[in-house]
Order: sequence, then C-alpha cells, then structure tokens
Amino acid sequence: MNRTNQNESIAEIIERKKSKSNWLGNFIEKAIPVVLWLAAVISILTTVGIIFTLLKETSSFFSEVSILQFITDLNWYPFFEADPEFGILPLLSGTLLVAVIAMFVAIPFGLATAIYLSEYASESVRRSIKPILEVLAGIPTIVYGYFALTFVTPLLQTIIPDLPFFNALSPGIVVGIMIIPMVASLSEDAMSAVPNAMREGALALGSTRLEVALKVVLPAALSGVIASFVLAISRAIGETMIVTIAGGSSPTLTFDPTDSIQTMTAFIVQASLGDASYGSIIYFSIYAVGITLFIFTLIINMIAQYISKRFRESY
Amino acid sequence: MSLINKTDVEQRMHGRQRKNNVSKYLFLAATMFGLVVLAVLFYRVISQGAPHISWNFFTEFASRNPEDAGMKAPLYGTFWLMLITAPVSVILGVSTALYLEMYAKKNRFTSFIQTNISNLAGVPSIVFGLLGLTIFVRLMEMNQSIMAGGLTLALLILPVIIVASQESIRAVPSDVQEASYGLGATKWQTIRRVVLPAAIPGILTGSILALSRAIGETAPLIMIGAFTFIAFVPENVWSGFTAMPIQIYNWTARPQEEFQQIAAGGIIILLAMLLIMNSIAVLIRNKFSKRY
Amino acid sequence: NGDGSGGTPNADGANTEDATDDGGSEGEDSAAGDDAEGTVSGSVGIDGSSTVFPIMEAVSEEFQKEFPEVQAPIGVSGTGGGFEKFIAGETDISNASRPISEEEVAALEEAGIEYTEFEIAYDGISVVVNSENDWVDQLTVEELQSMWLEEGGATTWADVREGWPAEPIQFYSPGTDSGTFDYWNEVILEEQQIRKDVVLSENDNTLVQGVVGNKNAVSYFGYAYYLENQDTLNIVPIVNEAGEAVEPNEDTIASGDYNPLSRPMFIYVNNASLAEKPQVYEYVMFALENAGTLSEEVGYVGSPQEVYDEAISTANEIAGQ
Amino acid sequence: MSIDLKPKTTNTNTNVEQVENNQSASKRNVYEVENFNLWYGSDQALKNVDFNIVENEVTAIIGPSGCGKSTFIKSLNRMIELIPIVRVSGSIKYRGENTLDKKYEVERLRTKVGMVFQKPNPFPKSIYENVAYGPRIHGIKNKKMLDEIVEKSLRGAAIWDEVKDRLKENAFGLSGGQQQRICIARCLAIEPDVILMDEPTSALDPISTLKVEELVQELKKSYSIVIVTHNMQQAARISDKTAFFLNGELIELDNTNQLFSNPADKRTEDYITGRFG
Amino acid sequence: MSIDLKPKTTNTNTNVEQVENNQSASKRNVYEVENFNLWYGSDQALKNVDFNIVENEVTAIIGPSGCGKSTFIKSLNRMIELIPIVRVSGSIKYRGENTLDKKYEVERLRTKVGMVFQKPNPFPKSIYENVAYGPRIHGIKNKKMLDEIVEKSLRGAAIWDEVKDRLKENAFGLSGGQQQRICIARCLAIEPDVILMDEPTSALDPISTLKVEELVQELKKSYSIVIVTHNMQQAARISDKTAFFLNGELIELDNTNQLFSNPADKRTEDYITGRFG
Ligand SMILES: Nc1ncnc2c1ncn2[C@@H]1O[C@H](COP(=O)(O)OP(=O)(O)OP(=O)(O)O)[C@@H](O)[C@H]1O
Ligand SMILES: Nc1ncnc2c1ncn2[C@@H]1O[C@H](COP(=O)(O)OP(=O)(O)OP(=O)(O)O)[C@@H](O)[C@H]1O
Ligand SMILES: [Mg+2]
Ligand SMILES: [Mg+2]
Ligand SMILES: O=P([O-])([O-])[O-]
Repeated sequence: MNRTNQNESIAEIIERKKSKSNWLGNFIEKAIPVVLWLAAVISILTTVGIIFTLLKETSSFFSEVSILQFITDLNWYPFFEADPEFGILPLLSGTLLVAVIAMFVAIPFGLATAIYLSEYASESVRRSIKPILEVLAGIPTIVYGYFALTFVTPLLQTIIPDLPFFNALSPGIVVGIMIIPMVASLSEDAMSAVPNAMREGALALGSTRLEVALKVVLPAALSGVIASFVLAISRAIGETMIVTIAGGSSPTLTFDPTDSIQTMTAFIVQASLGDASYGSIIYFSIYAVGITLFIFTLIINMIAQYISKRFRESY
Repeated sequence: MSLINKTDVEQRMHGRQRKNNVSKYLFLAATMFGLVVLAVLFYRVISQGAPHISWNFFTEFASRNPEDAGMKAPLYGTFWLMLITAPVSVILGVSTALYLEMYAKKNRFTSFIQTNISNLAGVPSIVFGLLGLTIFVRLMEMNQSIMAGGLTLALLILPVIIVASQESIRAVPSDVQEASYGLGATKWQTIRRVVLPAAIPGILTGSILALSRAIGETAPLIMIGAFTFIAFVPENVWSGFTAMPIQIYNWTARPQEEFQQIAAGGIIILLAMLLIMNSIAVLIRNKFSKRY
Repeated sequence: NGDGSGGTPNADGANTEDATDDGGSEGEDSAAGDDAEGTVSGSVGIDGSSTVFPIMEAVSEEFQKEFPEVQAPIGVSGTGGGFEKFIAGETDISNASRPISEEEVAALEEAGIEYTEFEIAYDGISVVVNSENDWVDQLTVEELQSMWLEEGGATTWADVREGWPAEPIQFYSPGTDSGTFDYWNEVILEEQQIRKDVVLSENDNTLVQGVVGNKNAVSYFGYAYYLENQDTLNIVPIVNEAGEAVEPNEDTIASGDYNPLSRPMFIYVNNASLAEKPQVYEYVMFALENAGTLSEEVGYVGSPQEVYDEAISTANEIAGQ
Repeated sequence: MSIDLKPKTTNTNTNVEQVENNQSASKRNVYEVENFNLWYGSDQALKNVDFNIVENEVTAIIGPSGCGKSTFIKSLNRMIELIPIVRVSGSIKYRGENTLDKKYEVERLRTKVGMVFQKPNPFPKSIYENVAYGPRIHGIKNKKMLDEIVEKSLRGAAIWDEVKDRLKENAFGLSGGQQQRICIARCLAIEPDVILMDEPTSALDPISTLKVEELVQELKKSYSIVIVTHNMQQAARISDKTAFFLNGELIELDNTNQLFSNPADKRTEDYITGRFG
Repeated sequence: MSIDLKPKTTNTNTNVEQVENNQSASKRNVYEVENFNLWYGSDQALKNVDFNIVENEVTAIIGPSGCGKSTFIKSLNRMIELIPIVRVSGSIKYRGENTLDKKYEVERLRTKVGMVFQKPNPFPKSIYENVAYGPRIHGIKNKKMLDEIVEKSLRGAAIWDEVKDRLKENAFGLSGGQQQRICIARCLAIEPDVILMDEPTSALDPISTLKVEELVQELKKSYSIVIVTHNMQQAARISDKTAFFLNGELIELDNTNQLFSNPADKRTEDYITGRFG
C-alpha cells in the first residue's frame, strides 16, 4: 500500500518540511524566551513598585517626624492633633504579641499534624485530610475575624473571666489556627522528602515509629520544618482582618496577651478607612507603618529562605 | 564480653512501645483539632446565615432594608474581578515559571528573580493594597475600577502561582523531555507538547487554590477603596465594583441585628465558592497524581 | 422643582414606620416631576464617611428606582479619604461626618475646585452603660471629662460621683479616627489626651457587645446603634448647656436640646458637577428632598425642614435653574 | 492494511548511499569520532576517544559503572549538551560533517540519530500520540499519513499486534517491556539513520529483554545501532562490534567475537572474566 | 582504648547457646521458613518457600531481577510489613518462635536481626551518632559505654582507622563504600544475632566492594549472615550456602560449591551459565 502519491520516504518529507518552515520556527524559538523573560521581570517590577510606593509617601512622613522618634517613642497616638506621638513600638509589640500567640498554637498542632500525616497516616488518610486542612487555610480572613470575636473570645471569657472583650489572645489563637495548615503542610513536605531509606534503616534497628519520627526524620527535616515556622510567622505578622476585627484598636506597648492591642496591619486599615485628610501626617504615617511591615516581613522571609536553602543541600 | 545488657533492652521494649502508641493518638488528636475548628466554624456560620439565603439573595442589590438586601452586585463584582485576575496571574505566573525552569541560566540575575518571588510571596496583602492604590488607582488613573482591583489581586497571587507552576514543571521527569529532544524537537516544541501538558494539572491546582484565596481577600480591596454600595452590574472592566468580602464586612458593621445574619448568609456563599474551587483542585490533583 | 413635595418636619417622627411610608410617597412624587425633564443618565461619584454611608446608601437605593439610567455607587473611604478623592476631582459628592478641615479647604482651592456644603442629617452621640447599671441617672460634661480624660482622675464610679459603687469603670470607645471619636474629641475631650486604658474599636457593634457584657462598662456611639440595642443597654441623659438632663431621641437631637452631643453630617458637592452634570443635579436634589425621612429610617435624625429648603434653593442657584 | 514487516524494512531507507551500502561488501562509517574529550566542569569523563561506527552494524559498549558509556553515547546526538557544565574538544563526524560545529543544527542531527533510554520514557499521552509525536513536530499533519507511520513504526518495533486495539490508551498503562518497544517505535517513526540505545533492557524482565534483543537483531538490517549494556552476555549475543571503556578511556574496540574470546588488552580480559566490576 | 578486633569478635555473643554452637560441629538453625507465601495485593511474589538458615554461615541468595530476593530477605525481619498491601501465609521461625505471630513484637525481632541495604543509608548525623543511634534508643545513655560501643562496632566493620579522627563529622561526607561500612557498624552496635544484607555492594566501586566482601568473611565468625546479590562471582567468593530463586520460588538451596559446580536443577544451571537474566 502506498503512503502518498509521491514516492517519498518519511525522512525526506521531514527534510523538506524542515527547510520550508524554518524561519517561522526559528523566530518562535528566539522570541519565546524573550517574552517569558519579560513576564519574569514583572515580578521584579512589582517589588520595585511596592518599594517606590512606600518610599514616596514615607519620605514625607519622615520630613515631619524624626526617625529617632519613630523607633524609640513608646506611644502611638497619631490622632491627637494637639500632641500626636508616632512611636512604632506599640504597634510592633501588638504585632509580635499576636504572632507569638499564633505560633504557640500553630507550631505544636501543625507539627503534630505533620508527623501524624507523614509518619503514621496511611496514604488514603493523608490524601483526604490534606485538602480539608487546605480549606482551613483558604477561609477568608474576615470570616475568621468574626469567628474570633463572636466565638473564641466569649469562650475564652468563660475560662478567664476578666478577659476584656478585645484582646490579643483571641485573634492570636485564631491566626494560629489559620496557619496550622501552612506549618503542617510545609513540615510534612520536608519530612516526606526525607528518603524512606532512612526510615527503613532506623526501623531495621528496632526503632518504634515514634523514635523514627523524632530521632531520625525530624532532625533530618529540621531546616525545612524551621523554615515552615518562619514562613508562618511572616504570615501571622502580615495578617490583617482578624486582628482588625478582634484585636481592638488600642496601640499599647504590652506583652500581656489579655490586653487590647493594635497591630501594624490593623492600623493601616483603620487609618485608611478613617478620617485622615490627604496630605496629613496621619495619611503619611500609613506608609511609614507599611514600610516597617514590609521590611519586617522581608527580613523574616530572607531568614526562611536561608534556612531552607541550607536544607536543600543536605541529602 | 557484651556491652549491651539484653535483659535491660527487653524490659525497656514495652515502655517504648507504649510511648509510641500514646503519641500516635496525641498526634491524631492534634490533627483532628484543625478539623474540629473547621466544623464549628461551618456550623456557626450556617446556622446563622442559612435562613437568609433565598433566590432573592442572589438577584437583589444591597438595600437598607435587611429583607430586601441581596448579593447581586458583589457576586458580579467578584466574578468580574476574577475575569481580570485569573488570566493575568496565570499567564504571567506560568510564563515566569517556564522562564525560570526551562530557559534561565543559573546566574545571579536568575537567583535574584527567584529570591524576589519568594519574598513577594511573603509580603502582606495589605501592602499589595497600598501598591494597587498608588500605582493602579492613582498613577495609572484607573480609579476604583475592576481593572485596578483585578490587577492588584493578580499581583498578590502571582508569586503563589509562579511557585506552584515551577514545582509542577520541575516534576515533569527529565527523561521524557530528553526523549523529545532526542527526536529532534526544539525547546519550544518540547515545552509546548511535553512539558506543559504534563505540568498542567499541577499548574491548575495551584492556580485554583490561589484564586480561591484572591476571592476571599478583603484588605487590599479596602485599600484601593472598592465601592460599598453599588446598584448596577459592571458593564466593562473600567466600571466600579464591590466584592463579596467587602459587602460582608460592611454588613457586619451595621447596627441592625438582621444585617449580621445577612452577613453570615454572604459568608456561606463565599465558603461554598471556596469549597467548590478546592474540590475541583483536589479532583484534578487526584485524577492526575498517579501519572508517573 | 420638587419643593412642594418635601415632607413635613419630623417633629412627631418617633415612629420610623411612618417615616418609611412618607419616603415612599415622596419618591413617587419626585419621579413624576423628573420624568417631565426627560431621562437622565451617566454616573455620580460619591465617596467618604462611613458614618454618613447608611443615609447615602438609602438615597442611592431609592434614587436608582427613579433614575435607572444613572449609576450612583458609594465608596467608603472615610471622611478624610473621601475628601482626598474630592480634591483629586475623582468624585462629585463627598460624604463627611465632620466639617471640612482647613487643609482640605486649601487643597481644594489649589485644585481650583469650588464646592458647596449641605447639611443632611443629625446624629446624637449616645452615652450608654450596662443594663444592670442602676446608679448612673445622668452625667454632666465635666463628669464625662473626669471619666474619659487621661488627666481626669476618675477610675471608679465612686470617683465620678459620691455614692456610686467603687468599681473600676471599663471604657469602650470608637476608633480614634472615626467621625464619632473626632466629635467626642472635640466637644468632650477638648483635644486633650483620652484615657490610655480605653478599649477602641472600629466596629460600633463590637462596642455594643462590650458594654452588654460588662456591668461597669461605659461607651458612646452613634444614635442608631443605641436605637437597635435599646433593650440591652441603658442610655445616659446628658446635662446640656441649659442645665437640663436630656436623653437623645428624634426630638431632642433635631431641636438641638440634646447638646453638645448632637452633631450634623454633611455632603460636599462639586459646584461644577452640579451645574454641568444633570445626573448630579438630580441626585443632589433627590438627596436633599429625601434625606430627612431616609436618615431616620436608618437610625439618624433629619435636620429641620428649613435647612433642606434652603439647601435646595442654594443648589438650584448653583445649577443655574 | 496488510503490510508485513519484511518488505517494509528493506524499503525503509531510500537514501541512495544506504541502499548501496546494504549491498556493498565493505560498509561505510556513519560516525567518526576523533580525539574526543569531555569534561563535567573540571572532571574529565572522556579521554581521547577515537571511535568509528559502521553502517548497519550493532556496536555494543561495555564497561564498569561510571566509565563514561552513557556520556559517550549521549555525545553522539549531542544530548550531553543539556547538562550546562559540559565542555568538549575533538571532533565527532556524522556522515562526514562535524556535529560539534557551532553551525551544525542539533535538531537536524537528532532527527537523523534516534535514541532509546535506559528507563522506558514514553510521553504521558496515548500510544498513538507517542509514536506520532516525532512526525508531528516535524510538520506532518495529514491524518492518514500519520496513521500509516504509526502502524509501520509499531510493526517495526514488534509491538503492533499487542497494542493495535488500544492505540488511544495511555502508554503508561503498558508493561515496562512494552513501553520500551513503544519508545523504539517512537524513534523509528521519524526514520532515523542511527539508533542509540543506553542500557535499553536494564529495567526489563527477562522475557521483555529477549523481545528487545530480537528486535535489535531485526533492526540492524535497516539501521546502524549503538547499544550500551551492563550485561556482557547481552553484548556477546547481539552485537557485531564491542567497545570496552574504562575510566573514560576507550580501551578496546573490536569484533565482538574477537574481543570476548581473545581480548587484546589485559584490562579487558580482567573485566570480562569478572575480576572486577 | 586498646582493644583489638580478634579477641573482641570471638567474645561478642555471650548467649550460651551460641557459644556452644560455635564449638559444636553441627550448627543450629537460626531461621526455619516453612511453606511461606507472600502476595502484593493479588500478585504472588513468593511461593511455598521452605528455607533454613544456619548459624554462623553466610547464605547467599541469587536470582534474576524481580524473582523475589528482596521480598524474601525483608520478610525475615518483617520490614516487608511497611508495604500495606502485603499479605503472607506460612511460618517464619526465628530461634524457634514464629515471627509472623501477631503477638511477636516486631521491634524485638529487629533488634536481634540487623539489616544492611542496597544503597548505603546512613542517617544525616555525625558518624558517632549514626553508630550510637541503636544503643541510644535501647536506653543506653552512659557516655563512656557509648564510646566503647561505637569504637567496637566501627572496628568490627573495619572502618575504625579511616574515621577515628572525624567521628563528629557528618556521615554523608564519606564515600559510598565507607558509608556502607558505617551502616554495617550501626547494625553491629546493637549486637544482633543475624545480619541481613540486600545487595550491599551493588552501589559500590570495585575496591569498596572488596572491602565489604572481606568484612563479611570476618563477620561470619560471630554472626549469621544472609546476603542477596546479583553478582554470581560474589556469591561464589563469599558464601557457604547459596539459594537460587526464580519467579518467587526457591529453586535450589545448597552448599555454594555444590550449587555452582553441579547444580541439581536445570534452571539453576541455565542461570549460572548466563543463559538468561
Ligand atoms: N551530570 C553530571 N555531572 C557531573 N558528573 C557527571 C554527570 N554525569 C556523569 N558524571 C560523571 O561522569 C562519569 C561517567 O558517567 P557515565 O554516566 O557516563 O557512566 P556510565 O558508564 O554510563 O555508568 P553507568 O553504567 O552507571 O550508567 C562518572 O564519573 C560520573 O560521575
Ligand atoms: N511494593 C511492591 N508492590 C507491588 N509489587 C512489588 C513491590 N515490590 C516488589 N514487587 C514485585 O514483587 C516481585 C519481587 O520483587 P523483589 O523486589 O523482591 O525482586 P528482587 O529479586 O529483589 O529484584 P531485584 O534484583 O531487581 O532487586 C517483583 O515482581 C516486583 O514487581
Ligand atoms: Mg549510564
Ligand atoms: Mg531487590
Ligand atoms: O467614616 P467616618 O465617618 O468615621 O469619617
């Protein structure tokens, strides 16, 4: 049976087609990487845009408030026209307080979940639990905000009767719950990346599963696990709506979890929804706080990357 | 001479096994904690909001009368936002991932881009809100349009999509790529016909999860000043908009108790959309996970 | 245009249902009048105060029933944020829960934007305590100052007035940048430092819950929030300039008897828009005609009818009608 | 269709020179490798390799793990370029042209020189699409022609009968041995001149191995074949020539019988008698 | 410390029965496998295996890829349980007790029966911690005793001299052959009775292979050893008994010399003469 009318071999057809369509093919081969490169550059432009945005208005802020006051003043009272005070420390302490409380929830529960999923659970259990936990991470934060305010706070008040209605504890716990999946799934990834050969080596020496998990797998995955903690902290610091809704808005320099606090993010929302007139110092302070938040999370992300880079080289 | 006392070892065996069993249940309990919270949260929202969900709730605009208030404008708004956010973020994200995984040489510039992307992934969403406000709303004079909101959200989830796409591109075994090169395929042919088809389930899963996050984002939209009351549906991408989280946030601040319940109704719809998107992602993942 | 259809002054408007009915009929009236002028289309840019928002939402909702071709979305950027956009020329109408500030006036001048201020309603800032609190019968401005100021000295009820229990007071206040706080800051605190142990919240509902949950709590917020929660809160009469203890209600707020805590709310309208854009003109007219009833529907108090009448003629003047 | 394997394969290569060669007694070289060196970064993996590959023969490459077998065979179709740190010197001439030349288009080379890998690596597509892949990327769109090519290639790879009823199924559902033959079919579909095979049977069970070995014997009628193997018996069974590599050097290249029965080099002897490796 | 290898190893097992056995001419069985069957899901991987393993001997297991060697050796310490779909029947008696019994504690079994894997799998810890791991989990905390155990085990694995100056370094920094001996030392540290080795040299270079082979010869004085290997020469060189598996069946188990020189079964002969595999 004849292939085509011409008595041409496939190799010849290919040869013919190649020489014909070459210039277009060559052009595509050359153009594609350039186009893709441009897309990659967008991500850099985004960062440039953020820095530009923040710096532009922040400079106006610091022309009126000294940097020294900004970082040393113990009070944050931007709204008192008579005598405003712009000390970032209370907002920082509020932010850190929430983040620390969140980590006290997220680390134990997240890590235990990771260990359970990677070392004990069967494949099918793991496959069904992970997506459910993902839902937990994907719930809009505004929903969590009201959950904190209308469920967790009253619940806490039955345990701690003196607990004020607005406090750092409740949003801290809820932020913690929100980032459990992040800790769990990143730690689980790091632990699953530990080669099975190591588990087998330990089991063959008569170890129990617990010993394998705690003495072999966890140490081997440690940097990945720690990186997940650090990333989770960064997420907790940047969380906005939960603390805006349930944290109160009193910027106080405190480390008492039952105090009402204000975080950097909550201030930004408050001030931008509020009364500040354009060009006023409060308006500029939004950006000063924004850049502080940005630098803060940037440093933390860098730390996380440094840790997980070291981790990648270890096997 | 034996250095190990065998009877000691035997005796300890039981203690070790017991510890193992107890811990197993502790770990399980910790895992269940997250699920229980999820259940409580759903129960509360549903019991409060379900009675308010009716057909009108989807077809009416917001109103000062709780009985008449509906989600039409925010539903349309969210839909239109995704119309911008999804293609922009996915196209940019996949392109960037392809560049980094398939073309970029291992040099300073590449690792700079990579570091930059990881950092962007950690930037708080509210800072993206400030970016959107300054660049899109003001500088580019897009006002509070769907375009401005959609682009802001697109940049917000871009790093997540890039990372997810990179991972699934990396997961395409290099031996099938080699097979393609071995047949004389060019790089782009290999990418288009072998790498992308194999990576698409992973890319889709990551993108859907990222988009479901974008749907629930409140802070950046508050920052760019999305409308709170709107009684028309958008005509094009330059129209003003409101979105579901904004509407919910607004309702909860009302003095009337009924609005709190309507807000819960809105939350149910938001959660339902989220669950649907997550299930689609899971389905895709499960369907394609056994490929290699 | 439309003058005659203005509702009667709501001196007897304690019943909100009546007000709703009035609003409805008014809407129909004005619709008839407008149809004569032909259809209006386009959009009206409105942004600003969250306090004023509910009134304007109601206005827009009703307005769009009459003018389906006009789009009148409302943004909530806060009074200051709203002015920012107003100054940039992005909006036609700016909602404000306080009078415009000097800086904002200067900026508008610089931008060459002429504007007009219209008062559209009143709010009575209500001071409330827990329903189990049976000792507070009334408070004077001085007593409020002693309670709320950092320098005021009172931390227990006994410090405020002898004979009251020596229990520490729990303070809840709207966020420091809300219009409500701003007003409180002006008339009670007189711009001095508020107590540092107050709990602040952006969301007035959460303040309500705070007071409901604490026997020694005190707070203040918009009248609407009190109205919605009358059953669970005790209102505190405030001694006014004339020396009488007055409770906030529609009458006392509108008549000005409830002072100094009743405050006006405004819309600022771009004159050029008013003159050149028919949809803005119609909107403003509609707002001024209906603000009285609609604001009461959403829990505020309408201004006296003379104020609206005067505003309408001012607007007509600017629009050249 | 009723084409059987034999008449086809003899017709496969219509290149005039090949047909000539098939008939002529003294065969031509397809590859001439001269003084070829290759470095991974600073580690030299191939040293001064001189290697001729003769048309329509099976050339086996043996040697202990890490001696450079894979490196060498991948140099022949420049797949080695995919590793960025690789540097080369010397020349590898294919049909007289130096493939290491900058101007030599690598896609052209690889269209002529097919490759089969150690682990079967079908694309995650249907069997049909796997085989049609090569013709498609080279611009053949005609459905009927593709059908024909697919059938012919699958027959050529001795797997047509096993898969003809399920061409639309995913190739991943096949056994390892079948997958490997699909990979061979995929390679035949663009009618290459040379086929390179890097341990094509090492991941296969004995029966599949046998099938692939038989196939190689069949294919050599129409193609020149280079095959890397760990298994000396296999080399002895199927090849015409055998090359022995050690530490990146080509120690010996000779007729297979000669090399196994009477190795010229002591190290070759040590290796084939199992003294190391 | 100045303990040298010889006097140590002879003393290692103080179990009375073992000492007896070392002296007695007829050695005892450590393992008695009877009628053992194993399925992966519905695929039977081992069929009716009867297999005795004798004390202080090296038993080699050979057979083509996929014949069930790894499956069998992993059944001996129940590592096979880690694969959830596995089902078994029959009995595997270790020192007289049926290890397949529900009540038999798997940790106890594995403490007695050490295992060395195909790919060296040290923990990502220091050399010292690798070896001390086993004693530690079994409750030995005394630093001095641990030091002693580590030294003794490293000496036992013939790697003490190479690593004694860098015990604190990460075991990943060692070469493959050294890593494998670290894994053997790790296994010796809990003083097992039997050592199972699954192709312990297949990932190693020839010189490391030689070292490990020598070590096996040395170890058999104190331990019973079962070793899976692909390499028939290796089986011939180091084992006392050899077993040949094919398709999940134990075809032949005999003295190594006997099996290689005069196999009882035709299939064994075919395999060892390289006719397949
Ligand atoms: N990508 C690489 N980067 C650096 N060195 C490499 C790389 N690939 C191979 N090598 C080194 O080059 C040498 C030759 O490797 P090659 O893979 O060619 O050996 P081989 O003979 O194919 O071995 P095997 O039989 O195990 O496949 C080895 O020493 C190896 O370590
Ligand atoms: N986890 C598993 N699930 C299903 N089947 C398996 C699994 N592991 C092995 N098998 C099957 O069991 C049979 C025996 O495998 P095993 O690994 O024991 O062979 P082997 O003799 O060790 O081979 P090799 O020499 O390649 O290591 C094979 O057919 C294999 O496909
Ligand atoms: Mg190789
Ligand atoms: Mg095996
Ligand atoms: O939104 P405000 O009324 O508080 O400015």
